[in-house]
Amino acid sequence: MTLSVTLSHAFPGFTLDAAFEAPAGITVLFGRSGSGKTTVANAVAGLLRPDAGRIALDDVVLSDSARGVWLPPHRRRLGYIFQEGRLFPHLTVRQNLTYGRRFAPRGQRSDRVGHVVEMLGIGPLLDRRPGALSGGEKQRVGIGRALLASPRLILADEPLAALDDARKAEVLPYFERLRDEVAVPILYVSHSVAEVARLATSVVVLEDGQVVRHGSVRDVLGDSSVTPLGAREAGALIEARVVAHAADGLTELRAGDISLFLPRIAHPPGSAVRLRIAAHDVTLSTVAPVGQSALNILPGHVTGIRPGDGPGAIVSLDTSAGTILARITRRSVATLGLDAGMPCHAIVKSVAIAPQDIGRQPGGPT
Amino acid sequence: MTLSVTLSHAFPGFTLDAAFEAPAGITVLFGRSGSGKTTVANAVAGLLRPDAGRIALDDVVLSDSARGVWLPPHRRRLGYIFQEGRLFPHLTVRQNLTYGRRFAPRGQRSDRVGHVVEMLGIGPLLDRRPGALSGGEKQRVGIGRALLASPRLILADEPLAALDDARKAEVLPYFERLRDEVAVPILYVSHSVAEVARLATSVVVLEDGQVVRHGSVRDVLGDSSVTPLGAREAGALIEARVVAHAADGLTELRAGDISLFLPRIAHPPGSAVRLRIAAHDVTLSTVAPVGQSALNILPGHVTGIRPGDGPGAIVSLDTSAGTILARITRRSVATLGLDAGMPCHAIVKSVAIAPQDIGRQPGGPT
Amino acid sequence: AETVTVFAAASLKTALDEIVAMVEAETGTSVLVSYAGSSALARQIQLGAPADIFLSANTAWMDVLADEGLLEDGTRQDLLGNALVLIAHDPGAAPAKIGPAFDLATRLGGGRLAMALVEAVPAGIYGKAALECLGLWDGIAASVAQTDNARTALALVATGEAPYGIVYATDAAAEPRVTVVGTFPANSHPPIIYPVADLTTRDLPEETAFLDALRSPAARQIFEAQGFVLLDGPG
Amino acid sequence: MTGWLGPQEWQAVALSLRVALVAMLMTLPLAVLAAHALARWSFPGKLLVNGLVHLPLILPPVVTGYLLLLLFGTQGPLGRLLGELGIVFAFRWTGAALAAAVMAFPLMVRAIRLSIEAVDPKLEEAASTLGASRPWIFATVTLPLILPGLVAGAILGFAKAMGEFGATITFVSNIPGQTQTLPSAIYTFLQVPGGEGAALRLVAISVVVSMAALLLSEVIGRRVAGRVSGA
Amino acid sequence: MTGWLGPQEWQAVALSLRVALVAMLMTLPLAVLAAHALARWSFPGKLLVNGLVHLPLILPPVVTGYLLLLLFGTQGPLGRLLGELGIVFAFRWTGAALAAAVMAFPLMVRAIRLSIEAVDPKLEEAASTLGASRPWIFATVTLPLILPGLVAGAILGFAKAMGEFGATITFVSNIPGQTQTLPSAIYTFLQVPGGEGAALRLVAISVVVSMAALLLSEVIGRRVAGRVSGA
Ligand SMILES: Nc1ncnc2c1ncn2[C@@H]1O[C@H](COP(=O)(O)OP(=O)(O)OP(=O)(O)O)[C@@H](O)[C@H]1O
Ligand SMILES: Nc1ncnc2c1ncn2[C@@H]1O[C@H](COP(=O)(O)OP(=O)(O)OP(=O)(O)O)[C@@H](O)[C@H]1O
Ligand code: MOO
Ligand SMILES: [Mg+2]
Ligand SMILES: [Mg+2]
Repeated sequence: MTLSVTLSHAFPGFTLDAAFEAPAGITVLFGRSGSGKTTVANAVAGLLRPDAGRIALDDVVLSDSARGVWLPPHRRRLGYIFQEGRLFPHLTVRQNLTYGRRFAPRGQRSDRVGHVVEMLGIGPLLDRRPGALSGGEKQRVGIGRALLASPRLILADEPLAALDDARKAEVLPYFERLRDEVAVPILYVSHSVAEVARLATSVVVLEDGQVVRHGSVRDVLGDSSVTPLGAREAGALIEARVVAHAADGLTELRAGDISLFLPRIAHPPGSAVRLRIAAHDVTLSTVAPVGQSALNILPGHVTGIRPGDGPGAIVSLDTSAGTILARITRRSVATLGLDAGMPCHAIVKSVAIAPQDIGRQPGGPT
Repeated sequence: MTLSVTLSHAFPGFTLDAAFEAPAGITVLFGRSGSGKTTVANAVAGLLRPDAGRIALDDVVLSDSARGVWLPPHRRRLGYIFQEGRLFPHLTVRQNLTYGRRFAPRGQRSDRVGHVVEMLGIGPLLDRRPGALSGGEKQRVGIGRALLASPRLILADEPLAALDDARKAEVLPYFERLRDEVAVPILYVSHSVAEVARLATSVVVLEDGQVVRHGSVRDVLGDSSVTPLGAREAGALIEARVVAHAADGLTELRAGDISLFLPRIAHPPGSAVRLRIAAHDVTLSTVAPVGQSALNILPGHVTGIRPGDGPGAIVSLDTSAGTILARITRRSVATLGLDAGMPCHAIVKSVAIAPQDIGRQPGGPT
Repeated sequence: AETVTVFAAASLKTALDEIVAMVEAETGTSVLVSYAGSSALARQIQLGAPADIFLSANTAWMDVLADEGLLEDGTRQDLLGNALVLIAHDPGAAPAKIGPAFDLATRLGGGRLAMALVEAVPAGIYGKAALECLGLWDGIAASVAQTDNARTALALVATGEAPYGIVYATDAAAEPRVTVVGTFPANSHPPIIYPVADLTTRDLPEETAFLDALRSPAARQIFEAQGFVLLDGPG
Repeated sequence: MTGWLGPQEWQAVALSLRVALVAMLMTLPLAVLAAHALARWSFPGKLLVNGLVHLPLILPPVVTGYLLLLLFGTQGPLGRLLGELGIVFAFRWTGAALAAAVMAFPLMVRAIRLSIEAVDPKLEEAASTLGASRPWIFATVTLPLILPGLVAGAILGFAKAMGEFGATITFVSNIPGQTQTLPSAIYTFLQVPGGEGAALRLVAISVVVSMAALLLSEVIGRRVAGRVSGA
Repeated sequence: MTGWLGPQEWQAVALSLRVALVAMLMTLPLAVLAAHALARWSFPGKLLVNGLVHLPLILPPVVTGYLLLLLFGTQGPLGRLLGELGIVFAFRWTGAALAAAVMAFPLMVRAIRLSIEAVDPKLEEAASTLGASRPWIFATVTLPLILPGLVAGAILGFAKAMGEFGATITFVSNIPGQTQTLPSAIYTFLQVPGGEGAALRLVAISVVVSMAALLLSEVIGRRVAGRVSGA
């Protein structure tokens, strides 16, 4: 299923003019505060009637100003995780969670209540009312409520913003599973590159109400020439296959003909995974490194060097595992005498790859 | 000024029992969702009357259940940045911002309105009402409103959660400046270790309403034995002095007798800065490394190796710059034959030190 | 000249308004009339109302004021008399002589008999007394619809909600939608009397002038045109 | 009249309670509908409807009663129509209830409307994204959230119905046991010299009953409000 | 009476307007205070105060008028006291305003109280942390947020005051130019045969005036609500 969006809407002082397609999987809406992310989500949900535009989910037209089509929100069957919670104050947490259940077609009703409750850690809250929940607790209930409505499209507006890292790590896989198993398209508003890298199938970057970049996550994150996300956030996505889990807690992966070692990940041997290697975590060496602790050494040769505005430069390296980006200082580029075509080793510490940067490879088309 | 807090309060199903001191500077309240952070802030603000306890700001007692002292919130003169905004819907952004001004003693009224507005990027919003602001815009106005009340204590409950990285980077220095110049104690609730490392003078870690760890930021973050923050977040704080800004955009620092190179930082030569070097960004080498891009090499010798639960181990290294922590795999520990007393080099990439991990050294006592 | 304030039963409004206009035109004295229920007016006078003259629709409330010494000695007079009539909504209702033999219950045929409150409002009190005196009350007591004043009873009959009603002759005369079936014998109920008196609040020549004007031939004409009878006797 | 209250007075008390309760309960749904329409919908003639709703408040009760008589009397157009359906108001306690309901209506609508306007539309939006249709949203989100206003409106309506007199006596007159409500009985006593004592006894009963209702509404209101704020 | 309305009727119209306006304006602050106390404070005797506030709604207006006469008449304890301060209600237009105010009071309090209960206490808390004292919070946060309720309360009060009759005529009688309000005038016309036409004209005026006020309140209410929701 693909969500296609063409929108224009003007608020006094702000104009939104966006068109993009969100293929199956997770499309992250990325952009600064006030760039129009929530406005897009509201239009998709039918809470905002845009001045003009067309929104369709495959061939189900949700709205089309040209043809006067307008499906009311309750017939769009989507799950909206609101930026500001919007829990029903008069219902218990349990009643909030199951509010959308009865509207789902009988066959599609989610039987995952217990599962979602456990994943979100809200079991002890079930009989309380939202009024006295903590900020993060509210947000978790809001996530659960949307997920349990068995939606055919999920709108998630910064769903993890108020959550601590540990809780984030627990909730993220659930979105992955939704993406892969239920094949529900997810429009996901986020500020966090880690979340983008981990979850996104494609990325839409908004700036002042305009789409400034739009493409697959690999293109957007791996492209060193555009840094809508800031140079710090450049990085490469590597596709690999799990080979084995060693006894000392490391997992061996194979990407191309290179072996990579990571702290144990949950995926079984044979499964395809995706990892993001942030450019700033890669050290380059002109000689084969010896006597040092980093376990992952990827030989390759330099394909490009793009100096940045500051003291840094992004070096692209062609390896058998794919393109690797390394962000190093221009001073090092000079000292090492790096140049296109030169052979070079990328050194990556096992532990530098953060758990939330490792995800299952999305099943859908990218 | 020191804030001392002793509190106990029971909600049905949740008991808070916390005692800590927050010295001048920024004390970060750290803990999982629902651990009691907001409850503590509310008690300090006087919005919650705890079952028992004493809260004092130096010798000004804000509340003392034993002596029946209770200063009403409006006489506590603090600036509370709420987790959920709480902007006045009937006032314009400008009126929201200046709401607290008139209550500040005449001499202490902030004349920084223009400055705060500019820093928060809310200039174009001044004449609007909060109702139609975006999530991040609301949060920024909430920050401005609290700062402009000229408070003698700031309570910041996840003030940056809804902000994008770029905006965060603009707002963080302001908290630093408040910490150092105005000497206002700041109680800062956060989930982000980067924020903790950058800002904190001391850290209070809450778990289920109990203080499980409390101390200076260096102790809490640098202690490899406790990982309330998760092993990933271990790291050492290094104190250094700015030596020079080189033409190629790098800044040279001196820590002990070791030179460190970082992408240009804003602090002038001679100033004392603090940097956090995350343990997972440190590579160890038993031989002096050659031909590689990392510019910072810190020779030292191993003082301890603490294996973790998983495949990792944290190696402490004594260097002339101070203690450095490195998180490497146990496999590398074995391969390299690391042992206490062994000489060893820590390798740190210049760019691996994130800008938000570099802060001015707090002026106050730590 | 001073302004004279008259407290008068509301049922006298039409006639009194004309007389007041006349007095004002002739003497230049200005007269203000406050119309309300006799009970309300009497209570207000008891509690210090600035009224100079009281015109009541019954004697009971005037007696109360007299007992409390609120009347100027020798000024109380029985000013007007009225008669009680049985009215019907149906224009073709046969006239009847109202006496002990009158079969009111059959006439009602299950419909309601509209009357003012039989325990409280003069028109109702007189009506009940008359029906009791004629031995008709018990037969129709359950059919009586009581209203807060005679005017509303008249309205019930005028609109046809109630087929019959008992009202003052003065009311019936002014309402074309009702037909008078018969008049109750004057001896079947206590005399219907509207007493008037000067109150002790002030002592102005204009008060006496107004009281005299009430008995002037012009006033008599006005009262009689409304169906009242001008009584001669002092109270 | 012997004893503290005669049988006729007790009848009036019982009737008043019945009239006020029925008036309040029958009006409540209509008041909710009107309040919702005025608060949230826009439709042609909205101002007119708003005016009509307030009319009984503006008009002297006697006029309202007279208009009711013209409309709902056995001879009136609506009265005739309803009469054929077997619904008769004239000279029945149902008429007293109708009069009380009409008089209480504007008060109820106002209270409920204020509550509806205070409900955050964002919550209703949230419900719609979860698949709830408008009526369902109303029943499961709006209605529970306006319960305090509903209770307030109901108690205002009940109190007004207990005290209503002018419109009632004009419309359905005063037939002991059928349309003689407490206020009619009180009025009766006040008309005759020396009736104050008896009137006072009835006033006392009226006050006690209404205060009990008021107390009940406060308790319900507090419980409802407590539930919503989640304490 | 010649012309559409006689001078006496115009007097009644003018007086009613004055009475309703004064009653509404004088009562508003007191109603806000009472509503705030009932919504937010807890104090001994709160239930009693709540009962007292509602009393004029529960009692038949005639009884209320009679009680006012007993209390505030020239012979009444409060009337005597205030009389020495030069404040006289008995048989003055001020008395009509007092009666209207008393009758309108419960309606205003209810509307305002509902609005106050709908204000999020978290906003008031936020103001207190910024240094605002209780009265200041009330003036700068609570009051602006309850403006819709205030407007609703005011219009209810005004409409009630325009329509009030029973208590007024019982308390201050029906003296043209001094205490004869529109409803009293309407009543007197209805007491005599053939007065319906004149009564109807006055009813029409009453309706027009009240509808104009209603319209104004809707406009104000909408503007106020729009401001708060930030559109
Ligand atoms: N109803 C409205 N009237 C006027 N301006 C509006 C309205 N709603 C939103 N805006 C403006 O439109 C812009 C985009 O808002 P939107 O909520 O989509 O931002 P966002 O990208 O979600 O930001 P954030 O990350 O801060 O939530 C903002 O500048 C906002 O102030
Ligand atoms: N009024 C209350 N009644 C009952 N329980 C409460 C109340 N207020 C808070 N709690 C509970 O107390 C615990 C601590 O809440 P608190 O808001 O302090 O958490 P927090 O640390 O701020 O969490 P978060 O990061 O999610 O905002 C939570 O489990 C919450 O549900
Ligand atoms: O004038 Mo009366 O007292 O209404 O019958
Ligand atoms: Mg947003
Ligand atoms: Mg919190």
